[in-house]
Amino acid sequence: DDAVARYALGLGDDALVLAQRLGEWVTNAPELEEDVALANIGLDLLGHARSLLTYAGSAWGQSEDDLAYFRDEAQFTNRQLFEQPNGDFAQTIARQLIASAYFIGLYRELSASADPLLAGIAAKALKEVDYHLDHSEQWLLRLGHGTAESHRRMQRGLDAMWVFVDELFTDDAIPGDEDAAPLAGIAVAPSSLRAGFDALVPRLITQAGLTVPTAPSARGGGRQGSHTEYLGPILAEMQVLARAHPGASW
Amino acid sequence: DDAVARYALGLGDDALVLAQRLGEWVTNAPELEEDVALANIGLDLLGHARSLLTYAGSAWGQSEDDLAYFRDEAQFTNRQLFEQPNGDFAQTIARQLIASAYFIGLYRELSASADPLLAGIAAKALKEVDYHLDHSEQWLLRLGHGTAESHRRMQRGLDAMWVFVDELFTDDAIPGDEDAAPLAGIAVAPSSLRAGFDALVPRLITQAGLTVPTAPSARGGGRQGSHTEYLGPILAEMQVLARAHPGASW
Amino acid sequence: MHAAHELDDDPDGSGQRRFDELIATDSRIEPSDWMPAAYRKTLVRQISQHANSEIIGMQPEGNWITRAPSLKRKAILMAKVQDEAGHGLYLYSAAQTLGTDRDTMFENLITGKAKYSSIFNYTTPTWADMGSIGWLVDGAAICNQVPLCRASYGPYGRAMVRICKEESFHQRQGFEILLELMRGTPAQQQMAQESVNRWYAPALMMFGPPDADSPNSQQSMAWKIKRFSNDELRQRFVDMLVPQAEILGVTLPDPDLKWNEERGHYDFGELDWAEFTEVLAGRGPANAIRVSRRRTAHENGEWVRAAARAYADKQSADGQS
Amino acid sequence: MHAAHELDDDPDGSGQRRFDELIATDSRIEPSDWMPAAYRKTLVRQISQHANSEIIGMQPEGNWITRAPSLKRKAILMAKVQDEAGHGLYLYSAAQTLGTDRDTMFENLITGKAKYSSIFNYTTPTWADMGSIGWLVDGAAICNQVPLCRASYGPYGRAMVRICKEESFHQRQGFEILLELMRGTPAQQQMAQESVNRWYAPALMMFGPPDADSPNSQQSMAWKIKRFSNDELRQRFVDMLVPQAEILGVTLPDPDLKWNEERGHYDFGELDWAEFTEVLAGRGPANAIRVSRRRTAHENGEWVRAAARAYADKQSADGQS
Repeated sequence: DDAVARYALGLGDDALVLAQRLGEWVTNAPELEEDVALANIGLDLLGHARSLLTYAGSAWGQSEDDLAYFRDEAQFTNRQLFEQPNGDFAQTIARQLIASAYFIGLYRELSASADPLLAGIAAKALKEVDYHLDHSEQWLLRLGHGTAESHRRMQRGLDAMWVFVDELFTDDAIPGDEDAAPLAGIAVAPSSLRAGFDALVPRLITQAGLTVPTAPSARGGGRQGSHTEYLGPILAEMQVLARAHPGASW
Repeated sequence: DDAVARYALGLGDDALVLAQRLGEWVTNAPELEEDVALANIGLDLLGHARSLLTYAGSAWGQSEDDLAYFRDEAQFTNRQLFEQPNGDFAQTIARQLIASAYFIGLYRELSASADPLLAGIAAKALKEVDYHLDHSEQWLLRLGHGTAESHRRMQRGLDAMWVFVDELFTDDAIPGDEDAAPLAGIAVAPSSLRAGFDALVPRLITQAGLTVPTAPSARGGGRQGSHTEYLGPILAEMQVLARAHPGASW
Repeated sequence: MHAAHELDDDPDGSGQRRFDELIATDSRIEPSDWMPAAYRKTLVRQISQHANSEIIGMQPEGNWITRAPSLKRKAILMAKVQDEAGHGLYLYSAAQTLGTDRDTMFENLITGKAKYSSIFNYTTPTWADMGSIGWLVDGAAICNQVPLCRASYGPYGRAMVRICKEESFHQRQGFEILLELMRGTPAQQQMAQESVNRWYAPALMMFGPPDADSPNSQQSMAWKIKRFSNDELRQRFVDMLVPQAEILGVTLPDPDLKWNEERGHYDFGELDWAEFTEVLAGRGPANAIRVSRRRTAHENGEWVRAAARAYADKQSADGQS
Repeated sequence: MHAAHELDDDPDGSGQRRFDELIATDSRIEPSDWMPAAYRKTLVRQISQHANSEIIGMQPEGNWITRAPSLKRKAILMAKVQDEAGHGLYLYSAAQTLGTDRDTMFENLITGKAKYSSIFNYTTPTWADMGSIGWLVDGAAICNQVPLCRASYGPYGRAMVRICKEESFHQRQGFEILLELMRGTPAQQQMAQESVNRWYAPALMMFGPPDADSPNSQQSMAWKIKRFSNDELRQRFVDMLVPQAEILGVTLPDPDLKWNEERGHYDFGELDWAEFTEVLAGRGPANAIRVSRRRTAHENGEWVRAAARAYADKQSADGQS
């Protein structure tokens, strides 16, 4: 089913691009434990991406690698949060906090999907993103309450990433399914996840002594292939070797 | 002449890779004047690279773009200093200080080359690199004598870049010209530039209140296509678009 | 400080009379001349916004410096972005002659208090956008700016003369990028057309809202800061674009675009002003990253500027001792 | 602190007698047991060097995480590099049981005082190097490390059991990378062979200098920290590699390599020990970037660790109040 495939593709792209960003941290983290933790989270996300892209590709006769390595920027349908740069550690934590809280809601609902494959992927992912949120939450507290510098950086990181929150919960983000009917019971309407997010994340931010940002949202449009200028260079690096050897297997 | 072409290629690659690094600073510099200054230096170097690659390519029926965009990492013959990451501003200044002092000696000698084209390129470049050195020198003083933090960073930058100095003056770096005879009078023997560098740069470092580093040298081998792990990602980004459209003209 | 000129600094009205006379005779107001506070304020706002636009405008193009597909284009692009930084600095200098210091203007930019041209809140996903920005965005900027070379305030007019020269060079380069693409492979042609589709309407909106909805324009025209209305400039721009688009072979994305024999101008369709308002309100494709990127650069560079200040202080202390 | 055990802590020689007996009966020495100062020192040096090697060894492979040519390989590579960080932490813990704290060991690493395996001073210019590192470098490491699982010091031996399990997994993955390349396109085959050409000799040198030139080995063998000589292990490794190379279809770059019926082993050519010494002395292809990269990460992360410390302090202060 093409609509289901495109739905899975969007979710897969979210996970893939974020995993790629987390991979950039490896060997550069503030301490070895964080090399391990960020790689772990990245690996989990990469696993979700592979399941989702494989499922999406099955509708089109394409492999996960066809989709990951041979699409251009405008064909990537990840939401913009996930392509944002790592920045400093605080910005990475801010991005991960938002992402993990979003994923928890998403995968909880999706694990009840009428599509058994999506439901299975979601159920497995749910356990993992739960740990991811815990990791971000711990660092949010440490950085928020730690030193004046860490507090300033954590707030700055939240401010920078918060503008990408609204896009996560925008319903027009299910491509080709504008009236939402065909995927009812299969896909999760992003807007239905907003309340859960709002009940959780602002509270965590406040507990860390930080302020919930209020800047206007970015326009979004990632699901339609609109991206900030940060995605192009990610793909250049990610795809360089695969594209240098078209048709090769690895 | 193949040997002259390979000589020009090496010099061209040095300039090209450093120009690419400096291009990364644009829109990210500590103040607007430095956006301008670093872009200026990068532009000059890009100009040198274009002249040198065009000249090299003329021996092989290849354009500057064939050489810049369609060679792989192992075929790039830049010395390793030039591919080192920008790091913080101090590391960039350290790299540029070493590079500019080296270029001044090189282009001064090369402007007397028996090869009129190389001599012409060198004579024009010489005026420009003189200004580049002045820029690095000013910042070396400011950062060396500025604050405790800037002093520490400047020293760290020098330490990190200094290990790539010896390679600049290694004679085996003229590929295919191991006995140095065929290019006598045309190419400049790198080792002949060492004394000039040593008479200049350590003095500048000392005047800035900093210490001339003494760590063992990196092995080098850039002229033979051996690179540190920083070159691959530079090329991935630089070449991505050109390679996506083979045969296209821009 | 020029602030001394303001408010109660013209008790006998002679300053105002001389100012009115200079304006009436198309002469130039210079920094040392008396000028109305509102004139000064309008100019500071306009010049600093223009400077900010140049600075933020570096980003959508800077995005392609490392990926430019030929060395020639890379060089042209680096030079262009560098020119924009230069324009920013040059305009800040002009604004400083009105008594507003650069640090304040820049601070207002990176804290989101000051405006910059909304057009730079669009993104540049493809190389063809380097062409569209040059051809359409710089083209529109030139239409706006050429009359400003005769702006009544001297330092501003003179800054604009220099800037316009470079801008028209940039516009030609943008046109050439698109021309090369349109003469290239089908993929290149498609890239060019897709990019023009995205940039055309936003470029037309750069002239600002229709005259009927542009309250500030009247006073600016009376002061001879502005010389033509938004709609006049927009018409001039469209008239200029159409034949150029024909040479390029690109289609301008407006089904209502056609020659009006009677008016001697091209008619064109309604613009989507709701979109304009959205972007202006901070919900454009790139608002979220533009200011924060420059602010990050500025914050990361704080230790560098601190070192430069400390060194300068030491130098001047040495000079005195 | 275990330092209390040292020097004058065994006046009646009973500690030494028990230690000798444990060694003689192939039993395990545990942290609370008395041990000779030199034994402790040897172990700390060896374990911390091993930990450092794992940590620095993340870099040549980390280099390809963002560019891995398939998602499966990307996942395997990320998991592997993460394992290496885990090994580093695990080994630091083992060394800490000997009374040397982790911060000191890590500080020694990033200030260049402590050693790590020279093999990680080679670079990884191609993807095939991910195969060669797995097959050759991890392969050599396993030959070295399997006997260490029986090392006389308990925490070290137990750490090695876990590490060896993961390493042999890594080695198989490396072999698979090369196998896939050798079954692939001509360009892939060439990439694999070129990489094996670069890594083969350095991998053989990982066992250390010939026995005749390895002064520390004797004591380590007597203490049953080390169980086989450098040359014995090297021979074992070569004997293992040759049939695997045949399966892969790669040529091992040694013209003197051939089966010796009489010895029941492969003969192989002289290694270039001058090269080994060069790399050890800091003049390998990547010495210059390895330590400085980790140090930069550490320095950039100082504010993060400071925040974590401050938060922990506040938490424990709250707990006490």
